[in-house]
Amino acid sequence: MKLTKDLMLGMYEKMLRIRYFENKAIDLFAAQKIPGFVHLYIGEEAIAAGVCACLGDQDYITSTHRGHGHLIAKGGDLKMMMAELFGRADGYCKGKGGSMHIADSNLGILGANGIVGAGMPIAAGAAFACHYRGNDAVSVCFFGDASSNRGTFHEAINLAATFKLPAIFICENNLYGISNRQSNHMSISDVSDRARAYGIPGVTVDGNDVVAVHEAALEAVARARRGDGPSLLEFKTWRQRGHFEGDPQTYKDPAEQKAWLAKDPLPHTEKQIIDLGYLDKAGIKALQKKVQAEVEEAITFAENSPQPDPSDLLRDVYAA
Amino acid sequence: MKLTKDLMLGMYEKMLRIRYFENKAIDLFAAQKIPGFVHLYIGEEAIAAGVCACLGDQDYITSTHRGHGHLIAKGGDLKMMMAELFGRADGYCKGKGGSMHIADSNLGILGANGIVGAGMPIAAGAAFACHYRGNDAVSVCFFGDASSNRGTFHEAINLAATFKLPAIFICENNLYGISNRQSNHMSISDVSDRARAYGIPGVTVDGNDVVAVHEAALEAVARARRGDGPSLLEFKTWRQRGHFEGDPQTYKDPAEQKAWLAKDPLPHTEKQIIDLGYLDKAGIKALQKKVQAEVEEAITFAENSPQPDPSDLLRDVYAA
Amino acid sequence: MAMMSYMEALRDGMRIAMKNDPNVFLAGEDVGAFGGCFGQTQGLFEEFGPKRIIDTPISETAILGLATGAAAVGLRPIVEIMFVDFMGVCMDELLNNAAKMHYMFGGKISVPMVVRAPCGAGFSAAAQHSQSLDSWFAHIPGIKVVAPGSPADAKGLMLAAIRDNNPVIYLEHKGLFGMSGEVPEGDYEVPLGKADIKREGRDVTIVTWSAMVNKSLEAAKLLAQDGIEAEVLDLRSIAPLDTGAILDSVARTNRLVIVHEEVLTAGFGGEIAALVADKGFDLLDAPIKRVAPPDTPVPFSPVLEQAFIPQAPAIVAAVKELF
Amino acid sequence: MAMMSYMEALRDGMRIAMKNDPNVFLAGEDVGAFGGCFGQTQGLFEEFGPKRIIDTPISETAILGLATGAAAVGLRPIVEIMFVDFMGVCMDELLNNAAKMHYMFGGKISVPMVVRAPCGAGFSAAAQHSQSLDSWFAHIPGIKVVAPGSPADAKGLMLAAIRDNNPVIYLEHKGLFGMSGEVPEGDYEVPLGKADIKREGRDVTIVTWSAMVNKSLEAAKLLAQDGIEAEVLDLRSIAPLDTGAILDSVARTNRLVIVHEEVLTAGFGGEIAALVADKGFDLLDAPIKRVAPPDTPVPFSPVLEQAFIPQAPAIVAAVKELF
Ligand SMILES: Cc1ncc(C[n+]2csc(CCOP(=O)(O)OP(=O)(O)O)c2C)c(N)n1
Ligand SMILES: Cc1ncc(C[n+]2csc(CCOP(=O)(O)OP(=O)(O)O)c2C)c(N)n1
Ligand SMILES: [Mg+2]
Ligand SMILES: [Mg+2]
Repeated sequence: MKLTKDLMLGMYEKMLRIRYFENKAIDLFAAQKIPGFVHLYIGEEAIAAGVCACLGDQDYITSTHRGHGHLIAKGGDLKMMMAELFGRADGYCKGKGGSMHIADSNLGILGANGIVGAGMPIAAGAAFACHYRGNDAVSVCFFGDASSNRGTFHEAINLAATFKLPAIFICENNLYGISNRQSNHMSISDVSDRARAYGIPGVTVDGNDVVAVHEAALEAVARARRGDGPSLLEFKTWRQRGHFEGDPQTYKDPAEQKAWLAKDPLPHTEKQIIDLGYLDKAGIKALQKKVQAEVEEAITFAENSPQPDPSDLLRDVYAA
Repeated sequence: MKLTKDLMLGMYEKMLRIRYFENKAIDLFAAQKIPGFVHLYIGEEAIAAGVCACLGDQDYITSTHRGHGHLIAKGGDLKMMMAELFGRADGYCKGKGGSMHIADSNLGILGANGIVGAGMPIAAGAAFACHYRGNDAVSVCFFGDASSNRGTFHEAINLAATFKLPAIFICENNLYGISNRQSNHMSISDVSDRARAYGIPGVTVDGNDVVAVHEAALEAVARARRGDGPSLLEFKTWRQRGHFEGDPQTYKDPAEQKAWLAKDPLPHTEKQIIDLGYLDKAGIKALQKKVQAEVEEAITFAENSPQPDPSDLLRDVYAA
Repeated sequence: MAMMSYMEALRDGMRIAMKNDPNVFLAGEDVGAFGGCFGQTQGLFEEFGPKRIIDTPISETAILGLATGAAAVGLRPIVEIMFVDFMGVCMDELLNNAAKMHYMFGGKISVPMVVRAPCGAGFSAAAQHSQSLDSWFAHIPGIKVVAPGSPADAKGLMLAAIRDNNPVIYLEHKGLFGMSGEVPEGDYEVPLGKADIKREGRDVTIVTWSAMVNKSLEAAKLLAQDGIEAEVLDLRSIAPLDTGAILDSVARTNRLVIVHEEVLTAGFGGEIAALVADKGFDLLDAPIKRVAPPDTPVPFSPVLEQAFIPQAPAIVAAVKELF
Repeated sequence: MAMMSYMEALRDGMRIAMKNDPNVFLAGEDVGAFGGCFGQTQGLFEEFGPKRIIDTPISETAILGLATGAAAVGLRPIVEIMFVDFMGVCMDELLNNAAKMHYMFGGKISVPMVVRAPCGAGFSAAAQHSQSLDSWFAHIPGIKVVAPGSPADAKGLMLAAIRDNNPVIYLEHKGLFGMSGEVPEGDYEVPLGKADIKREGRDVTIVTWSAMVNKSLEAAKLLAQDGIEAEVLDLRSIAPLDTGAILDSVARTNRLVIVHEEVLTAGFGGEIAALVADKGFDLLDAPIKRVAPPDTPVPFSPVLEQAFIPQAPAIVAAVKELF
């Protein structure tokens, strides 16, 4: 299927935004401007961009420890995100959350999450709310290959399948859980085989091809909106960086890393756009410049944002 | 395959022991001689008997809230069991455990369990120990259809499959979790379909036919002893009584109850024994009498066992 | 006023909240036509139907997640965990998400949910179906914890809990389900964090909650026969804690005994003792005593279980040590 | 004696126990060739191989079950839960099985296992990776809980924990991993349940454990400048609790301050205050003070996190209130 120019450029721009935001995060973390843990999504951008292009603000997502990509793809504000990574008062969470805990209720972003697999039952809960309200909104749950070994995966998908909830479970299979290779944490090669346990559709797709991702997601989202229940989509991909910044990645085979770098989703998408005649090289460059500028603005915003006041420590423990 | 006389009679005797033990438990609970919760296995005896006939004392089992059948089939002592149901000092647990918490380390019985699904990871742990020691012992985990929705099911089987542990996961599918029909707690009809999620064999068998149960179990146990890893066996059966004694069972369809009573595993096994010429009606009667007597002895033993001393409250919190 | 059982009262609270707010629903294991493990939800399925009274699979983590996710997007879930003992199965969802989302996200998402959990010993349900874990919940910033000890409080706290904008743990004591008492008609709330003097007395303050309120009142009667007038302060909520009410009472009596059904060590009694040993130190004429079960799992045998649960004579004895 | 870091010391304890007992193995996430999230297990995989140093899937419930089942049949597992914050994921396995099996089964099965769990704040790891849950574990009858505050104790408590016949929670503080100190060579045990006076003093007793030991020693130095000699009592184990050592020290100083990193409410400090307000009431010349973080989740921002963690000046201030 031929995707429209708006759609292709929109997804590509999201991918650029994620990549440039995170490339900067690398330096800012090294420069100790970003404290705490930083888990980068670089190399997996096509998944968040392709999936979120099926969603509107009324739709929900739950994200993970590796959440920047999902948040940006769902429309997250780069300024408030960067300020949060810096731990500043103008950040999404006023500096209380950091990289692993950013949410935006206006955009249906129910939060990155530091607990592996914790987003799954929460996503089922948001899907239940859509079902309860009888609207056609859906709930999308992102998680990794290794997270699919958590009990929450089983309980949340079983619940969603039993109640036919409008949920889409999206496994980003980058072949590792930290240092642990998929073949050493499960005994199957396709996580999508697990769909059978709940009587729902399960498909495996190239996660570095944004078009393939989008088409698979469209079908699952349409199914959910129709009231036909959840799906499990597995996107094969590769984490180009370490598990977190600072990880030496000694567990990776350099040849394999090299092969996957050659499959980087960004150049691939650029080629698709050029082949479709949607933009020429100059147009691509212009778009890249524009996004670079946005990221620079975000950094300036974060740099200029004040530190939280120590008295903020006691605020927002309870809702009024 | 034609089962030997010893095997057939051995399994049948176990089934009788379970049935008669529990028939008495009904009255003793009604007479308030047995306190607490009592969950009866009546109607499901062929599963425990058929499975445990594949096991020796070196093999392990984990049981459930509905544990009498598993314990008796694995060789549990009726006297100490009944005394424990009474809460007496000579019970298996000195009165501290009751019906839901009986274990026998000499017989590899790692305990009935009041937490649904809690036996699964424990069974995986015992299977790990067999694997670690390099002996050919196996670990069998019994659980119900509704318990297969717990996260422990997923985590324990994934772990066992990944490490190729000698574990056998046995789902006793009696179609209900308390009042909740299987079709209302999962979206598949055969729990064995879940084996696919772990790349292990999964089969569904008539749980009221002790011969079919035994043959399926033999294969799974042999596979585990060979070091080829776990299996998931599903046995379809029916709980003839309420979830616990006192349950009015208004959720059951009387016609369906009637149909299942006609499939009671005991008469079915008796017929097989007679058809095989292993015993005549008189022989069956004699065996029944013998087991009846055993159960009566167990009750007398329990009746005569003293109450625990209040000072026992503080004993056995910590191992020396 | 009407005579009602504790169970009827908490059910009435749920019913009124559901009638007044379409965003309120109830989910849990066998809460539907079956009416709940102890009958707590009897009739609600018939009244509100399967859309709002939902039988779930045996998946406590998914149940807590269902509540958390639904609440985070604006519904007001009530979920039942069949026994509080099972909260260990879904503690992460409560501890790391429901309780912390509001704070972690800078106050931008709130999670108005109620987790109902039957607690307590007394039925030979043994070690995995008889616990009280009150202090665990009180140790989680971001949630509230209520533990009614009477039918009227059971209803009023239920209504207040459902309408609170935070996760609230509602500890319903199995031993109180059958207790009957006067309950106001219609819609009213017992504010979270307000203790109630169930008996006035000048000589000693007994701080307690849940099923131990009745045991303490029983003890107070016995003490009165010996001329000791005990004040029985029912906390009703342990988070927020009504520290003012505790200190005021001790200021009058100058003596404090704390009674709870959790095991002694690291039970919530320690928090109360610490509060008074700091802010109320000069008010005290005698040591602070705690009456609680010993540090053991709950035994099955009725003989042992009765020895485990604090009884009135033990409370009397503890009070008398202070004179 | 050798100079070693806290992390090297606890690793040395594991190594010695594994060398001496083939039944001891270690399982957890990324504990193998990767060497553990913070490097705690570096080198063990190379030394003992994949049979005894086992990388598990991300399945904390299965990891605790693996330990429980293996221990129940005679092995001596050490399992690592990457952050103590994740214990909520597998609390049921600990609370309802590992901790209770010995009692429920009448003493016939024991469960000798160690659960290692890094705890504590200070790294901007935010609300789900920075907690201390000490009092939760202390509230579970049937388990033991250790929280070393020095390299020498880290090693000796590790050896004692592995050889104990009960489940032991070993709380290793992330902020102490780099702390170096004198550590005895070879095989020795620090007995579970024995506190240690880390600094003698006549004027006030500071009871503490884990990372707060150093903070308290820092405070004691400052206090000494003002002529107040603080005794710093390091509990090392919170279950069993060395009640004798606490009461003996208060008998000498007549003043008590408790310092911990758990949030204040229902933290283990309450238990210690309650103990002394009962058994040591007549020893006290002043109120009992607790220094602990406020009741909030752990914030991400370094500015807020430093305000959250108790610092020496706050301990000094609390002590001075008693004079
Ligand atoms: C319950 C829990 N267990 C362990 C961790 C530590 N942890 C954080 S990310 C991670 C690996 C996750 O792997 P995967 O799901 O494949 O996602 P990826 O990091 O590869 O994107 C682990 C073990 C955690 N945060 N929560
Ligand atoms: C974690 C947990 N959740 C809920 C319960 C309450 N409960 C006990 S048995 C049971 C139903 C189990 O159904 P199934 O697994 O099918 O076994 P069956 O009773 O049918 O043999 C439930 C919900 C429990 N004991 N533990
Ligand atoms: Mg991965
Ligand atoms: Mg069933």
